[in-house]
Amino acid sequence: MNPHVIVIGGGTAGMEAAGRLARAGMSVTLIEKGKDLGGHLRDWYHLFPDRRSSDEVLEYLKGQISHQNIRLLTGQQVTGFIHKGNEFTVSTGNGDTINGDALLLATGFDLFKSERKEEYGYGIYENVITSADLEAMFRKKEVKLVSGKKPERIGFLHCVGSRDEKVGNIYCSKLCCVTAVKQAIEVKKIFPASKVFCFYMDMRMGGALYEELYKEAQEKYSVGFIRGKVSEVAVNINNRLVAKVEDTLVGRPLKMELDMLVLMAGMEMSEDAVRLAKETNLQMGENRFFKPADHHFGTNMGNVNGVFYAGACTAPLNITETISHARSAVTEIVNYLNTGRK
Amino acid sequence: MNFDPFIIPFNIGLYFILIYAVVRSVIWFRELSRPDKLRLQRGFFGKAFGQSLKEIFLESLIHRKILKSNPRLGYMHMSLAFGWFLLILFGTIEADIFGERHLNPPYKAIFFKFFSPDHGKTFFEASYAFLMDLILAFILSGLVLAVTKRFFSRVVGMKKTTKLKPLDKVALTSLWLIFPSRLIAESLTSGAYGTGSFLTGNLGAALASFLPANELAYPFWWLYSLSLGTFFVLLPLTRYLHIPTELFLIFMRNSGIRTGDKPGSFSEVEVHSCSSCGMCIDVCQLGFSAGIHTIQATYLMKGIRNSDYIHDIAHNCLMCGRCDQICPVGIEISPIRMIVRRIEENDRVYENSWNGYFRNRLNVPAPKQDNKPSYDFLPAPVSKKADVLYFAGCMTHLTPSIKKAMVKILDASGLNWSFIDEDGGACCGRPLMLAGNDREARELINFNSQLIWKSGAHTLVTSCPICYKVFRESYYLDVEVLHHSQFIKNLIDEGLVNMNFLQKRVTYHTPCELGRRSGVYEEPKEVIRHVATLEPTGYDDENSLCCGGSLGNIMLSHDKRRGIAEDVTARLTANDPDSLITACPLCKKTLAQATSTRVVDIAELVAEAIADAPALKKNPSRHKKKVVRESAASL
Amino acid sequence: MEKFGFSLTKARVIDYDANDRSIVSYILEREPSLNLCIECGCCSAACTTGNFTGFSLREIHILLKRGENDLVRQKIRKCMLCGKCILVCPRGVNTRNVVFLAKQAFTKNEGYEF
Amino acid sequence: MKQEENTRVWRDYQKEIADDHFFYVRSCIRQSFFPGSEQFFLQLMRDVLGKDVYENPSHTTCTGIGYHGDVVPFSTIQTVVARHYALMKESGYKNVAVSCVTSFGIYTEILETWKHFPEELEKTREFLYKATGREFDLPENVAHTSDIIYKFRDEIAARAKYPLVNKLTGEPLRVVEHIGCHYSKMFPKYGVGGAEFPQVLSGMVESWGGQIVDYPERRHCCGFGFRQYLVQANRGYSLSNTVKKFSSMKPYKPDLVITNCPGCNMFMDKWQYTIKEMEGLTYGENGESIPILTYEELAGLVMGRNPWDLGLQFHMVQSEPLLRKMGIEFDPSDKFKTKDGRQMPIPENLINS
Repeated sequence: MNPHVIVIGGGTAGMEAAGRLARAGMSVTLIEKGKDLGGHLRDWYHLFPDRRSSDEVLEYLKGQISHQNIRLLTGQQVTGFIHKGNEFTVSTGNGDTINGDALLLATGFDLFKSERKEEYGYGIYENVITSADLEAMFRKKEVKLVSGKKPERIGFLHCVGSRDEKVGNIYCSKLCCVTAVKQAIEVKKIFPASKVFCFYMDMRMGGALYEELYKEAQEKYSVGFIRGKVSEVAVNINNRLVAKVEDTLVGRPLKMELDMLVLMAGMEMSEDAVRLAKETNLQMGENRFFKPADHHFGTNMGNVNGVFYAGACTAPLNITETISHARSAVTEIVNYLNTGRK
Repeated sequence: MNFDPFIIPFNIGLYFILIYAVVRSVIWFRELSRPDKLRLQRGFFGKAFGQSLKEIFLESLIHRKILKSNPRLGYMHMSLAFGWFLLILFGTIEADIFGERHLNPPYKAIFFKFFSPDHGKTFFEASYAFLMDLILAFILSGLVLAVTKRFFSRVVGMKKTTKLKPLDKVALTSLWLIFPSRLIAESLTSGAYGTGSFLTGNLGAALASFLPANELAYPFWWLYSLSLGTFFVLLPLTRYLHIPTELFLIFMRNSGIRTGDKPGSFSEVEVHSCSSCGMCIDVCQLGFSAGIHTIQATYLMKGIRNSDYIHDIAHNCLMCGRCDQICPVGIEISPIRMIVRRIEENDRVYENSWNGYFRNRLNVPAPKQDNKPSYDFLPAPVSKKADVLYFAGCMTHLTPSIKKAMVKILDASGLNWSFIDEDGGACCGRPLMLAGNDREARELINFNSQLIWKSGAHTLVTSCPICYKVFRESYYLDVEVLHHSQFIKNLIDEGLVNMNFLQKRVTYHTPCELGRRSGVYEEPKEVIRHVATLEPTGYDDENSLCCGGSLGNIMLSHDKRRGIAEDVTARLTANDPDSLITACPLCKKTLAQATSTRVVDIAELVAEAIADAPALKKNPSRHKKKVVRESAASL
Repeated sequence: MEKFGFSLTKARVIDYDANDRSIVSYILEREPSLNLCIECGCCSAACTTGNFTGFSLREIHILLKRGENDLVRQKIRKCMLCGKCILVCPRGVNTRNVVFLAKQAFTKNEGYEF
Repeated sequence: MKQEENTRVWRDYQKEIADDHFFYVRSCIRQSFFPGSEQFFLQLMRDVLGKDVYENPSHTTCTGIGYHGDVVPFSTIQTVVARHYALMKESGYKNVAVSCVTSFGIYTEILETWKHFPEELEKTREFLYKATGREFDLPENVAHTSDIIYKFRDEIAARAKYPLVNKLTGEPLRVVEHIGCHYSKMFPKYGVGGAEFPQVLSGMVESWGGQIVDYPERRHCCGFGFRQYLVQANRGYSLSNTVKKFSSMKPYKPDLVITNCPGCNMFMDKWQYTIKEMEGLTYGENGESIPILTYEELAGLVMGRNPWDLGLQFHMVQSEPLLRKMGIEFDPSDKFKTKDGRQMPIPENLINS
């Protein structure tokens, strides 16, 4: 009977890993707390850097998990697991338990709750939205202000909830810069007459074709970039948002009215994963992501033998990196199972 | 019978154009500056008169310059110009010999066949008719070429030809109608009377065989006269005004008048002498390397003639001088373009009076006097005493390898030299002038001049041709200005530095500002031959290519500059040399970005070749030989 | 006002919406490459005038984009148009043409004596 | 601003305020700027609400202004505050009620310092003992007097004679509330509603029928800024802050400003005069200036006290226009008369009079 792997988390990493494991001859149980698979991918509209539709990647992943060796358990919340000998017993919300020879955690991430940065008025002032809200608007093909009018000036605020001591996330969430530039281009395409600004501390456009996207945003869509972290947002008498920032390259404060402000919320370890980690003493790094056994050759393993990690539960990763990380997890698991599970 | 109504349009046209030409010439003459007037008078009666006649014959009629560079285009122009001249000349003689009276009115000569249809029976008359037919055939052959050129310019070896205005098209068709209508008219008349030579006679006979030749001839005589008349009347509004104007231009130029940097009647004559022949289009690199086809010299001239908005045309040009070189009429294009650049952008440059007949002239209002200096932050100039000064210039500061090489060479020379802008002095002022800001440039020129005067040096060496040109032409210096290639050549001649021969095959790119703009072609090549084997590139001396990085063009985008540079390096390194040598830091930086071949300045090549042991102990002797200062096309 | 022994300090805030950006739009129409500026300051480092004074083309680009025209009008005259900044600009911005057009824009706007 | 949302934010900052047995610590400057306010607070608590508010006569200033003005070293101010706790201990009280926001900032800052750096606490105990021979305990509850008024705002609303409604138009008065920065910006958990959307003053205004104005510079500093103001060379900065704040609230046409700190009240009040003299600018309707009231004065007006007993005439900006709007009768003749009817000299350039 071929070994049985339990994959927790049905997002990009989980689906890719499950598909690969099944094809490697393993029997797989994929447990997803949501009612359907895809994780955050379902919320995105277009993906950087080439702005292809996210549905295409979702189709690919769906193709991966349509395999007889895979058993899907959706709508089930994992409450914990017991590790005795080489066996794992995973218990879920409605009480039933699943045994497996190896455990793959692909619990992904949560977006930082932007309301925690009160000074930006998310949830308090109209038209202050997060990048996820904007993606949802793109998907619904209905980007507009609460008043229904067309926005003339849109601001993107980088580093919301990341690189920020006050909210306990000093790490950089790596993908918000490129997401902001991508969204800036998409918004400008929808409202050609609008003017789009990005308020940044550093433009971290390190991935493949990111800098080209940045240049395209400047060249074709004349997106403006202002170096300075917005300190607070208010609303003026004609109900327009007023952002206060220091234009650090000029060394003077700047006040600007905006119709719409998009907060680029950073990635955090998902709360459920944190709870699970605490209960099953899986070590977490200072940034609350799973602590890899080794930063170079052991990012898929942690401190518990037989428990593997894949995707954004170890660090902020983009879709490409998540998929490759899932594939490396599968090789680690197959290797672990074939060599006597040490 | 010596009158017929059909000659009226011809007469109107002829007398109109003659009067117009005279009046126009008087206006142009009156507006010449005093010295230019004297030069012109001396030119008419001095040695220059013969030279002008020779040039009119060779250039205006034969179009020798076009023949040399593009035979088919040259033949077309020659046939039309020279052929028509011969037609008029021999027509007058024909009327004079065979007509009733000696001095006949012009229409008699032109329509001689009509007024003496049966002429041509005797042997002498027949041979003369044969000559007339020969000339007519000669013109018609050119005409055929002209028509094909209009539609398939490749036929005459031209990639692009000028786009024409509607009025130009009407004048062109009337010009094209003149000679065919003469041919048919003469043929029909000959056919009716059985006269005419090999062309008109045979064609006439053939037509007469199935057509009522005599009745049919009359309308063609009308067509002949009408087309001549329209052509003459429309001439001033079209580019064909260049025919009379060019004659006037040749006289003015040969008597020593130059464009200078202020508009005046000479520049206006030049602008109207442009025949829009389109030769400047093919040589322009913005055309064939950057896909910009709206700024070439012919459009600049046409823009000025029609007082269009030509700010962009004036500024979007590399100022490389290739079109100056090839213009068959010899118009000083770059100086005229500089005049337009100096005109304040917001002033109406030219009023359009009498809507075209008496074209406006370029007027440059006095620049708004703004006595606030721009560069008062420059410190009081102070410089070390030295015999030889080295001015690196802004661009050389960005190519430290040239700077290092020059320091090594200057040290090796053993001369008492000082590096006056070592920690980045003020700009030489030429980029400002190229953008039309002469007043600001003057401030920098004064600053640098004091720096140079105070050093008491006798020689100023600069490694940048852009600085070299402005030092020689716009600075009032009592020092000898040398480009570093000239300076190195002197060192070699005087044995102050000796170098071992590098086994390298190299090609040399002549920077525009050094070659065409300053006339320095040989010294750099001699220095190179001294150190490496120099191979020709096909783009040597006068027709060298511009690297694309020119400061002359303030508008050109980065990718277009790169496109030009890639095109140029591809051509200059076709024979895969070890390195591409140039003598300008800007050319080096621009070309180096566009090719994998090593691009090196002359100074670097020489520095590489300098034997490390100092050739001589410190030799304080001054320079013995003066460099002959070459005449340069003033800019 | 001497009466109080001190005066009201002028606000240093750049009020983006109250500023007039006609100068920068005049420039951008003719030289769109200004949009590519990432304000890295390489041009200011290479600047000939920058060698003598605090003239910084990077700062001028930003001030123009923010509409702080009064600050730029006097400063921009210090440029010698020598073109070094174009050669070093990593983004290929035609910085020399920006200065040239800015000077033009300032002369064309009535009321702005130059 | 979505109303229900910011109350959600407020719920995260629940603050436990004692309801009786207060050890009252006065403000050193409020007595001179707005003597009526503290008087009204004590009279309200003791006579109207029947609370036990003890004021030890030998308690001193907390030296806050000196500390922020870099005159008083940190250890000195810790010892002064410790002495007050000692007095409190001796008089058997556990809840301290601080009258001034700057002091409130000092008290909370020192409590936090002692929590994070216990050695500072030990040092202070030693200093106090050496200086005065006294021992002290930490207070169980630290409340600002505006917290207390906020806690009993409904009792005041029940006794309201003049609600915050504009009698001429019938609409609720538009009120700008300005919270002293040292109230909650330094330690959000010590303020009712946290730092961004504090509720302590807006809670009172809303329960007394007024309407809160949310303008962009709502959280901006009033202009006091200690070193900005105390050093004449910097005074221009202090003034420019207040100008920025008023020009931002002007479009909303506020009827009055309510503050809970003497510094804010004094500056927003006095600087309006200076701006009018210096720049000729006024921010109220038709050329008038905006009256600046403390929360006690406003509570007193709402409960129908005589405006002159509350000391409104001591402000730079006179509040007669406001009184007319609220329909409060007042006798202009005895505005500057003492309790026993003697006429005091009338100050010249009062605004809005």
